[in-house]
Amino acid sequence: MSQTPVVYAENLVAGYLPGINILNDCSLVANQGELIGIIGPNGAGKSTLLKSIFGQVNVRAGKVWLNGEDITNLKANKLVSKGVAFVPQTNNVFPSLTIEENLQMGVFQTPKRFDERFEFVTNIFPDLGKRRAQKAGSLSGGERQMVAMGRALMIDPSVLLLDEPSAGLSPVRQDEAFLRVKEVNKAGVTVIMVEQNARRCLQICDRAYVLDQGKDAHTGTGRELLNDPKMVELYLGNLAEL
Amino acid sequence: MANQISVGEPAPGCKKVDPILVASNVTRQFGGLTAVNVEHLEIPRGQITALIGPNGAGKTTMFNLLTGFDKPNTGEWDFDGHKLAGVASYKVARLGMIRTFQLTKALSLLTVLDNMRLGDQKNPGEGFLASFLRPSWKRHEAKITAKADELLKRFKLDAKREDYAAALSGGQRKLLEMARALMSDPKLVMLDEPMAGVNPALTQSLLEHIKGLKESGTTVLFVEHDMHMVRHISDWVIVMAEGKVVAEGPPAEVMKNPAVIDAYLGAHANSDLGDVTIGDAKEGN
Amino acid sequence: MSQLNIRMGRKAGVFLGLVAMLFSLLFAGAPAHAADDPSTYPYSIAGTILNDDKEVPDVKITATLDDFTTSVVTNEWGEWEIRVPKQGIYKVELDVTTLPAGVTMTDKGGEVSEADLTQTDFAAVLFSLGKSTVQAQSFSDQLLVRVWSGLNFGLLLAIAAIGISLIFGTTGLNNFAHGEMVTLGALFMWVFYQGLGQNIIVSALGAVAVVAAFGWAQDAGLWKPLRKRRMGLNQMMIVSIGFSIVARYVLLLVFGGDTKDIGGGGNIVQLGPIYTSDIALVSLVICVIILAGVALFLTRTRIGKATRAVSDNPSLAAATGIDVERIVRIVWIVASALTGLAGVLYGLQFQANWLTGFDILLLLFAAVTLGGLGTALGATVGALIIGMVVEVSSMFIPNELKYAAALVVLIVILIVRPQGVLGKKQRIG
Amino acid sequence: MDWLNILNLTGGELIGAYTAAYVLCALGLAMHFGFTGLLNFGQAAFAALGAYGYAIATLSFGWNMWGSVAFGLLCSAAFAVVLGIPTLRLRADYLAIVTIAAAQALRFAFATSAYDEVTGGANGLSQFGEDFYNYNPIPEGRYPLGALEFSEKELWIRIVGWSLVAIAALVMLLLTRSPWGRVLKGIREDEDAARALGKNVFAYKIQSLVIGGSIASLGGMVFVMSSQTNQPQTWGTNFTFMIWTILLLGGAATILGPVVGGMTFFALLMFTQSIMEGLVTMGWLPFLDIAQVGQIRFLLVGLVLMLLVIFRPQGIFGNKKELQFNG
Repeated sequence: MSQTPVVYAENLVAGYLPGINILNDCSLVANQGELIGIIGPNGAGKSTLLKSIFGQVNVRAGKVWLNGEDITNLKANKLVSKGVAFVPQTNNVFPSLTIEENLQMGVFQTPKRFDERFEFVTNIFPDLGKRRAQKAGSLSGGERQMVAMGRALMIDPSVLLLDEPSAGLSPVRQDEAFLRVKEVNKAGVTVIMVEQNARRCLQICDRAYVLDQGKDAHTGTGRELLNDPKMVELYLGNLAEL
Repeated sequence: MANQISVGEPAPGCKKVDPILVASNVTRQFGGLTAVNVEHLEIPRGQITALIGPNGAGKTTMFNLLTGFDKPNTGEWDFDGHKLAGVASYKVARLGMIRTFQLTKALSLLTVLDNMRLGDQKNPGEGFLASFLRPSWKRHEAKITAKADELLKRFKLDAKREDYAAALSGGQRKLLEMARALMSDPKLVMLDEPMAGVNPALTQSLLEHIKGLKESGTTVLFVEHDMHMVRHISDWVIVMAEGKVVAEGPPAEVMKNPAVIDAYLGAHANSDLGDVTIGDAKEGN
Repeated sequence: MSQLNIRMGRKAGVFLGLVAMLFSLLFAGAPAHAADDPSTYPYSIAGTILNDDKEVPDVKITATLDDFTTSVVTNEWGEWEIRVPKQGIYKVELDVTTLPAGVTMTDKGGEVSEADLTQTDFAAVLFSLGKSTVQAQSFSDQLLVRVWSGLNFGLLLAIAAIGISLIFGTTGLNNFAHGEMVTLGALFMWVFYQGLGQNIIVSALGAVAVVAAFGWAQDAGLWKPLRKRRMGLNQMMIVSIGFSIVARYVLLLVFGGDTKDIGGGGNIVQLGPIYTSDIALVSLVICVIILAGVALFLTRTRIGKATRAVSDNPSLAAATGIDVERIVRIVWIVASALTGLAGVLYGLQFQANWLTGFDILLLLFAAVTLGGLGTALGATVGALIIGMVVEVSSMFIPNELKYAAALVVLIVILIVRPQGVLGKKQRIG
Repeated sequence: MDWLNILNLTGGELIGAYTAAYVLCALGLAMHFGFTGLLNFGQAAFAALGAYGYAIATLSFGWNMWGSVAFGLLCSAAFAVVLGIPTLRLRADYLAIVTIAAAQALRFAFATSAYDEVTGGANGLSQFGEDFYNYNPIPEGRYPLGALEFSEKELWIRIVGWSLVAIAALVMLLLTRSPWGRVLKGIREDEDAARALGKNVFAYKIQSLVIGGSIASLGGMVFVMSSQTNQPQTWGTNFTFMIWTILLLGGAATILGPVVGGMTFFALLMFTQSIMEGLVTMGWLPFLDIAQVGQIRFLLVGLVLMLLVIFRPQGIFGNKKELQFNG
């Protein structure tokens, strides 16, 4: 690849408890404009991979590069000013703030850009513009997910990290969430998303990494993996053969 | 295919030949989200039952509800002839339904041995007045200490007997928590992710312990993500997704169930999001 | 009792103002008095006997502690002073037989009082003579007076309680040293206004600035390092208790144990059946303006919104790009300034000493807990409830129990609704 | 400076009746906080109830010593139950605020003139110790003890006070080493785990609150018995925080800790006070007068409390691993 990847996570080793590594030598590349999926069974280390890119888990070995710059273990507010946005899986809105205030927090470091970014975000999520004065705490799970994504987009990120955007949503809402993600990506934002719903994720993403026990076990385009019979085996073990 | 566990064909909520726990209409809502919505569920006595499902399926919430650590919005359940809805968690434990926790709750600043002794439920010395009369509990204490030592040996923790539980590794704490749960000879042991964080070297012995429980007549219900473990030891598998029971059956069969594959790999596999726009998704599904 | 009089009737107000002024004179002229007195005892108890604004001479006053007893009679200005050899709580009794004919105590049993010299070297003792000004009022008038006082006191409490609430919301700390910031505000108001003779507005601003600086220093020197060590919240709470004791006794050493009269009582203003002072009115207006200002700050400004965001979810705030430590620092400064202002206004209306803030600390906690921990609106509502309970309850129960009534209300509400009146359930843990 | 006198005074504090009273209260608090994890900031109320219960039973009911002691204990036990039922289910810092509020409210109630005839109002109660001193087997006279000298009454209250400390420590030792004490520690570590093992957490917490409160109420009785005066202002929050300092100084989850912590605390306090008074008299501290030295004493209490929690939360005797603040 001639072009410098937007995000390059190189052989990461990371974990929460001393002595226990969740990630073991895990790598990931995201190029400009790509929609990258991270899938794998529970406990494979998907969220941990995302959090170690965003400096929320201490990286014990390996490096994270952003456009060629070393951002390993950088603090969250530094990463935000470098254009990395992160949407956690749960508790991802400020419930006592209105939708508009939530979005304002997104541009906390550059308040002057609010109007311009607000327009961009409400183009993708028109509902947020219509209901700007509503408290985020009164929203449903799907609506909160929109607010959270909208807030992350406010900084005009060069890369957006999403931790299970479909979690806790009804099937219809899940589909809507995926399509929104696709739309955000089409607007030019590089997206790295962790997903539980592997099939949906694979349908929309350009490339995906399949994690197994803290390692990147497979990678390929979404379509290739979608039709790969090994996927079922990975998720459900060898159970089906018994 | 016939099995000895369910009455008739396995299906979500099917009747069991000899259930130890029968739950009906259990629902629990957090805000607007329905975390658990189980119409009917029976756990077979004397068997090892696995409760599986993707993240957020409501497995741990179900555990919390059944053991009195959380209060349901609706629902009733019956454990071994006792109505349990609304019963305090400690009373549930006293009836012989002992649980462990996903994040281990080893009592860090007690020794391993004291952790074990605390698992006993019949110690007269735990009464306030009796605690002054050492003779009244001395013999019982010796008895349960012997029992604790035996269990610690079985779980290969005997060398750590005098250490603070805080000094154990994550996997050892899991073992300690399980061993502690066995101190009171429970009828039903409920293990919440017993393998999470356990060193692979210990995995095999943990599996053996669980199998051993069944041999000694204890019913086991466990939540687990590790499918290898589920395959190895369970007699029956219950699959939850989005708060509901979506499939049940012997492990070999249940994994062929399309509902289970959907639950794990994502629903609506027949439509393709790559081809639809937002408007379609809203109306079409 | 004394705090109440000033707001209750003209006579009582003037009476108290005079007495208080006299005390400050007494203090300033302490060496002269000591020279008059052959005794060189280090501790003294003093007061002035007035009946209907007129001094009463030749009244016998006796102070007793264990086997020590001494008596004096009031001089022609009604003043008396007893010097005593050791610390302790003295029983002080006025000999009713020495009162002029027709003069009686206001309350039955009011001739016995006490002087607490355990912490200080000077104590003032008041005896109230003549008809009570309260009994003449009808029930509804009394209620109105009480509600007015409750509103006034509640608003004052609200300003300080918002300070506690902001700090709790952003850092999780139950700060037991908060009362000392109230004291600091009041005492520095005294320094600037009475001591340095500055104009009242300059003095108030100066005192608020001192407390704000203290808040900044506290966070920079103590709390931030402890947060960095990831100290548990309960542990920090105990540190704040220690800090409160240290701060309180430093204030005692620096300012002495006497009660400072800061505003001189102000001018009396009548609103229907309510007698109040211009200071109280202005204070009330300031409180309302400040509360509105805080509300605007929290809902309209970028920093205010970020403060609410940090209270909601600090880790998400950090992930959004907010510098959480900077917000916390700003919160400490703003909260301290508010609390200092509460101290200034309190001191102007009710006088102040080194224990002023400590005495109302639990009322502040009660207000914050009552409204729901960590929300500014909750703290305001809680403070108004507490202010009302304190003032209105004293119509029905003995005056000394009015603070107790507020605390009992706190306990009862926590039993019924642990999350507080406006609190959210998830905060209970 | 009179070093002999300073050492005498310091030594006197080691075995003083007040020291014994505080140690008893600290032992009770060790039961609450050290062994059960309860953040009780109202220990002064338990002591006050012991003191007032005794004095009121003697003076108002005319009961003898045994009846009065029983009544004092009963009052503090009742307080523990009434306070515990609503608050022990709430988060730890709620208990802290409720206990401190209840203690203050109680003190206001004792000090008010409304119940003057029973409580003595702001003046408190005095001369209720006749029956207690009737039990004194020591004949009248002055008794030297090393460099110190005591009257028969002073000796008697010290003997009784420290005997009570010994008995309370023994009881606590038996309790905490028993399976009952093990359950308490289990609750301190993790309430949910204890529940999952079938322990009635609430009942154990109430028991702990009552036992610790009863020990503190004995402390309150010893405290007022040495001077036979019981005044409401004694039982302020400073009293409670002094007990916390003693407990944290010695080590919260130990039995010996509160005992040695209390002795060390008062000996140190007296020692520094005497030295400072000496320096003031010699004119070395021109900015202080004698009265202020007494104030610095309290300042030091606060400072010690802060520094202990920050730098040595386990105290002198505590095992660092054994003490943790939950939260």
